[in-house]
Amino acid sequence: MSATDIKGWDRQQMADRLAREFQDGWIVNLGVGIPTLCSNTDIGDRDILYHAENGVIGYGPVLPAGEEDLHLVNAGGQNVSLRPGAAIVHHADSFGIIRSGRIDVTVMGAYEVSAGGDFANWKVGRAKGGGIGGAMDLAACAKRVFIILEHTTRKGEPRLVPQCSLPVTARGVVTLVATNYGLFAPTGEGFAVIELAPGISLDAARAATGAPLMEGR
Amino acid sequence: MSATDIKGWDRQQMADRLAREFQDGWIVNLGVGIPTLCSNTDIGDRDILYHAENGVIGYGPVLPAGEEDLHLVNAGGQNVSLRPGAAIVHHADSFGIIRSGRIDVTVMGAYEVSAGGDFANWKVGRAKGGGIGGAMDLAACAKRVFIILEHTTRKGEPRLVPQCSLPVTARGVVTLVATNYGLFAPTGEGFAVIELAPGISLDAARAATGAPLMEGR
Amino acid sequence: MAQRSKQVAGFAAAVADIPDGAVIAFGGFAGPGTPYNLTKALLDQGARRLTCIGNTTGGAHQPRLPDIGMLVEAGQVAKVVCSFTAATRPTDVLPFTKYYEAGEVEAELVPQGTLAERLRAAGAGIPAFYTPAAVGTELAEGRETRVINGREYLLEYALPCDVAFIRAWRADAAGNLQFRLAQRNFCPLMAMAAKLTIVEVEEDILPAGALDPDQVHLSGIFVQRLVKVPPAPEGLWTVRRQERAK
Amino acid sequence: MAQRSKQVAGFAAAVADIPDGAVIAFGGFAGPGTPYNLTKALLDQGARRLTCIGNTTGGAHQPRLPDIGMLVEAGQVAKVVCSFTAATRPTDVLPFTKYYEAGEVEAELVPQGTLAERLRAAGAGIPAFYTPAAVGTELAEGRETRVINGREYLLEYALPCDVAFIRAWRADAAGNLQFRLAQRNFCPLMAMAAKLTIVEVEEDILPAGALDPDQVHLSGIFVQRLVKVPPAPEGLWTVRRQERAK
Repeated sequence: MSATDIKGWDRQQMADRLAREFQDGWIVNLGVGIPTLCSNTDIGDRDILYHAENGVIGYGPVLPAGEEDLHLVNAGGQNVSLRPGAAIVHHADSFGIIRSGRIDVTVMGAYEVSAGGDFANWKVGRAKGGGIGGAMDLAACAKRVFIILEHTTRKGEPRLVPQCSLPVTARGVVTLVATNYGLFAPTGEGFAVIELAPGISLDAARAATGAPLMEGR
Repeated sequence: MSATDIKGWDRQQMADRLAREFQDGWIVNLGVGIPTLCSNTDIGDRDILYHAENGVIGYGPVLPAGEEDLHLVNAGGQNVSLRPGAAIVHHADSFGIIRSGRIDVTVMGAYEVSAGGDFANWKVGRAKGGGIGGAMDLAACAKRVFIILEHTTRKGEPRLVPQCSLPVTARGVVTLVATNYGLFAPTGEGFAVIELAPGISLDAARAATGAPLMEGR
Repeated sequence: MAQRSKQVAGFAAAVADIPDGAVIAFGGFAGPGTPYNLTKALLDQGARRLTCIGNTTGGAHQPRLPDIGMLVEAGQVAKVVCSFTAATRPTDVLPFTKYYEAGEVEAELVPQGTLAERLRAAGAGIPAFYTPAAVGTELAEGRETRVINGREYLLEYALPCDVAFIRAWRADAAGNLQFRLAQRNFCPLMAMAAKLTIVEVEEDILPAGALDPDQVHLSGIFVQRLVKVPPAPEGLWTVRRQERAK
Repeated sequence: MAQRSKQVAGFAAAVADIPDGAVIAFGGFAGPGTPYNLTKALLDQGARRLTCIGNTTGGAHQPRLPDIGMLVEAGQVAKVVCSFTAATRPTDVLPFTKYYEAGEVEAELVPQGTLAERLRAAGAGIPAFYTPAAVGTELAEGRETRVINGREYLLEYALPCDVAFIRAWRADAAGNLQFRLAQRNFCPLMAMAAKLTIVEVEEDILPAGALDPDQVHLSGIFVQRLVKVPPAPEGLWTVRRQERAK
C-alpha cells in the first residue's frame, strides 16, 4: 500500500486490470508477488497458458490449504493447480521457451520503471548483490513486459521516473504499467495515462509521478 | 573381406576381440557396420551399457525378424532389444552424453588409421561431401576410440598407414585397431602388434601394413 | 479457459500454406519418427526452393518412402543441411548424391551432434555456442575457433527453421506429445527450433488432460498442428509394418 | 549383463568422501526437488571451503530445513553461485545475506535461466555459449559480448560441478529417475553437470527394468548414488508435509 491516503486499486484489482490485456492464445509468465494474482482473474473464453520458470506449463489458481499437491509450485512457491493440457519441463527447457521468444507477456513487480521503458527490480541501492531470479532472462526475451507496482514508495516517492536510479533489469522493454493509481504506458518522454483507478484524479497522479503524464493511450 | 587369400578373423571375431577389451562398468557406443556386432558378444558378468546416438541407452542384441519392435532401432537402424534399466533421451541429450566425456569407448569403422592415431571414415577422395553421422562428435569426445576395419582394401592396399590420405575424422584419438589380421595399437611411429589372428604371420601382417609393425603391446 | 484443439483435417490442409523458400526440418532417424505422410503431402503441394534439414536425405533402403531425396528429385529443394550427403559405405549410392555432385542442389554437411545442438540452440534462444566436434578436420577449415581451458573448440550457430515436420506416437489436443522409444531422436529439437511444427500422430488424438503432465516429451507450446495418420493404404506407416500388413 | 544397484545404505555413507573445496550443486526450487537430507548429512560431515550452486541459498521461510545458508552459517562455504543473494523483497532478509555483506563468503550472482543453461552446457560438453539475458545490465559490465544477427549477446561459460545433490520421486537400481511435477526444476541439469550425482529418493528404489524407458526423466548414466528417504522423523520431507504429519 502507498503511504499516502490515496489508495485507488488494491493488489488484486491491479492484477485483474493487466490480466484484461492478455489476448486469446497468449502464453503468460507471472512473476513473484502481485503478478501471481493474475492467475486468479477470470479470463472468460480466452485461451491463456500460464508458464512458470520452474517448468510448470499450464497452471491455474492457487489451491486452498489442505488441497495442495506439495510437489507442485509456481515460480512464487505457491501451491497451484494444473489445467488440462499441462506439461512439465526442466529449468533449461523452461528458459529455452523464454529465450526463444515464446512468452507473449511477462508480468513482473519492480522498484522503478522509467519513461523509456527501463525497469529495476533486482537490487536496492545499498545492497551487495541482489535477487534476480528469472527476471533478466524474461525481460530480455519476452515479447512484452508488463509491470505491476505501487505508484509510490512507502515514503511517497514516485516509482514512475524519468530514469531509473537503481541498477536496471533490462532497458526499453516495458510497455504497460499497472499501479494502484491506474494503467500507464511508457512513451519515452513520460507515461501515457490509459486509465485511472476510481478516486484518482489526473492531478493526483501527476503529483505522485516523477515523469510527465500524458492523457490518452 | 580382404581381396587377398589371407582371411584371419571374420567380422564377428573382430568384434568379439574388441568386445573383450570392454571393462566392467563401461558405457560403449557402437558405430554402423561391423562395430554393431559387438553387442552380440557374450560379455559374461561385465556390466556394459550400450549407448546409441539416437538416444537409446541400454540396448542389447538385434532381434530376429518377426520379434522386432518397429519403434526401436540402434544407430545402425537395426531393430534391437532393450536391457533392464534402459532409458530413452532425445538427440541433443544423447550427444550431451557423448560430448561431456561419458562414453568410455566408441567403436567405429574406418577407411584408414594412421600410426599417430588419426583416422578417416567420412569421405572418400573423389566424393563431394560425405557421411559423417555422429563420428566426429564421438571421435572428439569419447574417452577411447577403437576402430574395426579390414586390414587392406579390396585391391590389397594397406589401411594401416603412416599418414591418412583421406580427410580425417579426428586426430590422435585411436588407441586400438582390430582387423582381420589381428589387434593393433598406434604408437606414433607405427603399430604395436597385440595379437595376430590364427593363420596370420608377423611377416604377412608387415607386408600388408603401410607403417612399421612392432611386436608386443 | 477454453482449450482449442490443434488437430487439422488432413495432410494436404496441414501443409497448404508452406511457401516457396521455406526452411523445413524433417524428424526421424533410420525410420522411427520420420514424417512420411507430411513429406508426401509436401511433394503434392509443390513448394520450391526449400531448405531441408534432416539427419539424412533418405533413400538408402528399398522400398523407398517419401524423403528429402524425393523432394530433391522433384526439383523442390535448393539446399539440404544434414550429417550425411553420402552413405556410410562408399559402395552405397544415395539418390541425393548425384544431384549434389551435379551441382543441382547445395548441401551443408554437419556432424550429427552439432546438428542436434544447433537445432536445440535455436529452440532455446541461444544464438551460438562452442563445440569440440570437427576441430582439426576439413569441416573446420577457415572457421572461427576458440581455446577454452586449454582445448580448442569450434564456434557453431543456431539453426532456426520455419517449419518442422515430425512424427509422434500420441498427442493431446493441446499439442503435448509422447514419442515411443527411438522415435524421439531429433523430433523434439526440431519442434523447438521451428516457428511452425506440424506433427503426424500414430494414435488417436486425445483430449487435453489425457496425458500425464509428467509424461509429456514435448510441450504443446512447440506444436501448432496435429494430423492423425490414417490406416494404410491411405496413411504411410513404416516400410516393414506395411510389408507385414500384406 | 549384471546390473549392480546404485543404492547406498544411508546419507552419511553417501556423502562421506566429499572433500574440502568441492563444487556442489543443490537441486530444488521453492521446496520440490530440494535435497534436505543430503544437505543435513553434509552439515554433519563437515567438509569446508565448498562452492555451493543453487537457485537460492534458502532460509526465506520458517521453519527452516537444511539449506546452503546453514552450510554458510557453519563456516563450510567459500563461495555460492545462485540467482538470489538477497530476497525478492528488500524487506525480507536472508540468513545468507549478512555473511555476504560482511565479506565472509563470496557470491556469483547469475540470472536463473543463465544458471540453468550453464549447468546444462557443462552436462552437454558445451564449454561456452551466448545469451541475451543480462545484456545492458550491471552484470554485463566489463564482460565479453558479441553481436549476432544484429543483436547483442553475452558470452557465458559452462558451470561444471564435482557433486550434485538432488531429490527425485522414483528411481530404479540403475539410477534412472522420475521427478514428480515441479520437483524436476534444476535437478536433471545439475546431475548432467556433475561428476558425482547423489540422489535422495522419496519412494522405494525399484529394480532395474521397473521404469518404462520412455518415462525416465534422467538417465542413470548421470547418477552414481541413490539413498531412500526414510519416514519422518528420521527423514526430512518438506516443511508442510511434516507439519501435516503432526
